[in-house]
Amino acid sequence: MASPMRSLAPEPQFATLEQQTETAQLGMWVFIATEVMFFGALIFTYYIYRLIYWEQFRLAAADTKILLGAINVAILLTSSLTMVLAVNAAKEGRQRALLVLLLVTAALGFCFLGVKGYEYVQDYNSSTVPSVNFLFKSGYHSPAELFWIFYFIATGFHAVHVTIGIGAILVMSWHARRGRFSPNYYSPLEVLGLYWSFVDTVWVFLFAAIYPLGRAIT
Amino acid sequence: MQWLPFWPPDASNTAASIDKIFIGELSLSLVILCFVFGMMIVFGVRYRRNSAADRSNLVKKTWHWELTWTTGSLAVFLALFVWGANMYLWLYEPPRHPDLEIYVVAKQWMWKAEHPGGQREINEVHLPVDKVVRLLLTSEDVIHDFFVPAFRVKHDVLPGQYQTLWFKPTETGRFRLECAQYCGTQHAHMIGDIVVQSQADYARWLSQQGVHKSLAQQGEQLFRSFGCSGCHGANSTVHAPSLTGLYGRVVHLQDGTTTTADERYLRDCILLGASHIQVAGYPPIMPSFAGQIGEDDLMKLVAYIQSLSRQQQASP
Amino acid sequence: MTAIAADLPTSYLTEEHTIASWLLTKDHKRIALLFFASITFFFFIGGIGAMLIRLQLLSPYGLLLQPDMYNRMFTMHGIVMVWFFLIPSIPATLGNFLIPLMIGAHDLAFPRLNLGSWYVFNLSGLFLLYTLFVGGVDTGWTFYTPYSTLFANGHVIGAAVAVFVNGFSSIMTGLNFVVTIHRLRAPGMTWMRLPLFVWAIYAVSIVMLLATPVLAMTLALVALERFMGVGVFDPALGGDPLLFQHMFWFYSHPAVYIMILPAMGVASELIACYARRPVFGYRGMAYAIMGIAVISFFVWAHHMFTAGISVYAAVVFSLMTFFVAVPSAIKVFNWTATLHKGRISFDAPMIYGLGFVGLFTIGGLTGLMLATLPVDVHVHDTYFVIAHFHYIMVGGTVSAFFGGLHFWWPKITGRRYPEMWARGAAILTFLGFNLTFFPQFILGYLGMMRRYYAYPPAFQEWNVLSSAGASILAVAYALPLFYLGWSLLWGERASANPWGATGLEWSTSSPPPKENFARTPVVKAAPYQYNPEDGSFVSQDGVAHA
Amino acid sequence: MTKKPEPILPYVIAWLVLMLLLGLSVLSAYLDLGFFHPFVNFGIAAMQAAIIFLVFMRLRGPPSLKWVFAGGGFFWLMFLYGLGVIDWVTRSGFPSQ
Repeated sequence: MASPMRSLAPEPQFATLEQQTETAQLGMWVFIATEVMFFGALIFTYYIYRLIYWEQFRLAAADTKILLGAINVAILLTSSLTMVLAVNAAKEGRQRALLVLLLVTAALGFCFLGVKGYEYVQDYNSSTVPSVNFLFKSGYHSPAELFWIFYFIATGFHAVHVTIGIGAILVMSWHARRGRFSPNYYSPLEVLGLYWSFVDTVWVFLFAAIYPLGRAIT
Repeated sequence: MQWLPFWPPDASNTAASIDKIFIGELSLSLVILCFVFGMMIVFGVRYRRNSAADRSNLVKKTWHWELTWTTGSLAVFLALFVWGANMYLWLYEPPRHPDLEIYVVAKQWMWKAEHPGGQREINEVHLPVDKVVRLLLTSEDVIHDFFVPAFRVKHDVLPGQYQTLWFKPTETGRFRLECAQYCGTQHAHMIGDIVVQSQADYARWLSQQGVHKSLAQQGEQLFRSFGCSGCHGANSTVHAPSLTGLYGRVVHLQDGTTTTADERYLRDCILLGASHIQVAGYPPIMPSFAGQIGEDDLMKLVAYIQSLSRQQQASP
Repeated sequence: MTAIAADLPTSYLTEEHTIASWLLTKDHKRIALLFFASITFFFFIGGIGAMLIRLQLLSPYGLLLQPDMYNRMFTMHGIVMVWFFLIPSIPATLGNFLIPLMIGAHDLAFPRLNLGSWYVFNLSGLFLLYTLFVGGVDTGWTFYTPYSTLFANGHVIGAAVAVFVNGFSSIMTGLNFVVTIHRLRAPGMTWMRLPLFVWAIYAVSIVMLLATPVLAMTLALVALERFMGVGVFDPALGGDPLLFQHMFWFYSHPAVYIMILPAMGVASELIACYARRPVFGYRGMAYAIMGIAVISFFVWAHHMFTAGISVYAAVVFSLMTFFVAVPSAIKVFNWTATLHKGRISFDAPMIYGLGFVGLFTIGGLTGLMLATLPVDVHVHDTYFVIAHFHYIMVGGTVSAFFGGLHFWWPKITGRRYPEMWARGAAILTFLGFNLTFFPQFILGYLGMMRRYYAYPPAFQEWNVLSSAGASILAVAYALPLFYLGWSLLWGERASANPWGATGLEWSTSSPPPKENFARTPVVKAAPYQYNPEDGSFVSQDGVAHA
Repeated sequence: MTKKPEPILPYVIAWLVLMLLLGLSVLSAYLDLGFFHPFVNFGIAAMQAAIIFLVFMRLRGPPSLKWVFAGGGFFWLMFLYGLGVIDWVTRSGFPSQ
């Protein structure tokens, strides 16, 4: 969002710095509403197909790597925690803690992408990548492929969002290192924190949609 | 309405009904349009800038006026809705026992029609007058749309699904058949003729086509060559449901739900097999025939299974 | 433009003269002009497509263009006109220029985002032009699957990317407006004192925010399916083509209201000002705008009555469609009632405004016929539908756009336009439009299909009439380019408030200074405080004018 | 200028609860809940989302208007889901399951 990097005076269209900060936050919330619609539309396709291909979706979902998916939820939830603590550190003027927490958040983001990549490799090895090496296993029928298409598109779009978030966090870390933020001015961090936690929320919903559809105990 | 230079011919029972509601709305629209334009002109002249008309006592409380035209239009709209919805349900709910069933397969860019007797035609459909006709429609590639302006009916034709449409031609003659859903380069040439003949002419036409096997008989042949009869046949030892009398019946599925065995159900059973549709009380051994049977042959199989029910009705 | 404005008093136009001061500006007024340049370009690109279509249809045998070329032409016409002209037309130009002025703010909340929106818009335009250069796309603007994903032979991915990126521009602009209208209103500018134009832009922005992401996802799925060869809409896998249609229309029906709502806002401003009378039922008008915006989301499947959806779903959506017609009807009756006991002058913007009401009424009434299920079964995908939505989008939106452009022209440029020429163009627009599109209603009921490059010879008379009308319309749309251009150089200087209108935008100089207002205005009055008895009025900052 | 440090504890508690819910979600994968499976899965996800929104994203606090937008997206999705699904549940057999 557009927020001044240098001066502590509000931009001309705002009366006070506080109004500017709140407006920036509101802008991010509006953006989050659009993101909800974006991912919501994707999950709509899932919802309809799961409704009509109930059994095929359950079968296909049983072949996803639930352990890796759950580890990724844990990683992102933790990164959400470190992100909000980073914002608090900025608010309280603890510059060093701010920098460390931001870097930890970015590192967790990288971990997420790493685990996701490893999971993709596993998926490739078990021949479940549509249009690359998809194999109809026993019990699989064409709708099972629909599930896997959804899986790759949804996790792919989410990974793009995570990557953008990591980039933004690294930029903010650089600014934090140069001492840009102070208890009077940390609005960009707060806005970024909203985005990061929202990306985390998306993964929580995708996890629920993809992994635990009912699988036999092995 | 045929005397109007811009009125399409109406040649079916559906056309007359739809014309009626359209003319009703047209008249209503004209009244509203005259009212709005009339008011605009009257006010425009009377209250033009230089006129000396009285402008005191401007309406301050506007809400009762607004309430009037809100409730007024709502009432009119609801009436139109009920009239329309009622007719639509009649229009799009095909009769259970039509006089004639025609099987139509659309592909880029032609219409293929098959008569129950096995007669086939391309871009032309011969029909007898005054008989209730039901169409079973599907597409081999993209979405098409079966539209006969003279009958005022259309329905999209989707790949991978069966759609139905019905009407009763009331006039003999040649009527245009058009594809109404954009389907590619030659979309404008995906047209044909509906030839409505007197019942005697239609019977004569059918007999001149040199066809020896009815659609159901051709389907029976396929039934054997695809190996369906191995399990579903009368002498089979495999525990598979008998298909006699299946069409039109209610089927109980493994998951406790029920469904009617219509054309769509038969199609899905053949293509998806037991993994998808699991009939209660039978082992899940039905294989999937997806990718092995073309739409034409599928229609024949469906026609055969339908005929098994008709025979049963004929000899109870 | 810089040279022209050189002798004007200091204003946003004369503040700086470098090219960089335009291309890197954060001033909403300059960004509005940048948008204006972009959409004018695309309007004429789309217009060329329309002309070629009408030329082709002069003859029933399709002599001008090959079928494949014709298909690409109407697709291009649709995509350009919908996403690159109509959707940004009023919001991104007049809305951008006027929203801060009308609510008494110095700028939008996020000026950088606003500039970014223009760049993203142009980027998407470049994608589209690239797609057109390498051969175009032949799916129709609706991108129906499985034709678009598996069978089309045009550059579907390029077009989908263009529209996807274009969506970001919509979202950025909409987000900016929503936040601005919430947070930056001048002291005293309560919600019930907002001009109806602001209400309309607010409603539109909400619709943009909630609908556009769904389109983005839908087209992303189409592009991915085309790229990978498999996808969620593939019938061979059990995918349902109707799912695509549901998602597409969930955006594209509200998008129709993205196009028409701002036009309603403009028309309300015009009619109140030139009738010199408060808008009849201001509250009802504001609620009707919001009502239309909300209900517009519940009606999408009325584009699919014949598509094979469940008949019960069709009945529900038909009912919803009749509901959305109620607030539209309220608006038409209120505009008409606003003329009652007014002090009406027929300046060019008023002619456009009244033309808007008339054409919108015809479009709305035929919309009722389309909402009626059995009638839609007959006329769906025929020229009846084409005529209906052109009455709304071209007769409605474009008329209002031109009306608004003339109305605020003195404010934007500081110059008056030649009144007689403008009236001529306005009347010509109304006549040419009706001649073009009214015959298409008849053609549609006769059974002439849309997207046919050749048609039965019996339909030729009506088609020739329509094409004749289109040539008149082309002249009417090209005329303003000349006389408005002329007025930039030689037009009479405009005063701050040449029409005697009440909005805050008229309380600052014409053209406004860069910071909009010398000091933040304080709002003391409701909008449209005109008194038709003696022609006096009270502007929104509380100043009474004789 | 340093403000009074905000306590960390509420955030850590929220994090612990989130982890617990994650455990529940994984556990539910191995139960046979039949028709209710998606309700359980998405119910847990909705609880997690609510905690993230309220605690990590500080939904409480000014400007209160953000409630409207935070909920608005989800609320609006209900119309897509609710009206959209009417078609499939009442369509005569696509596919006839």
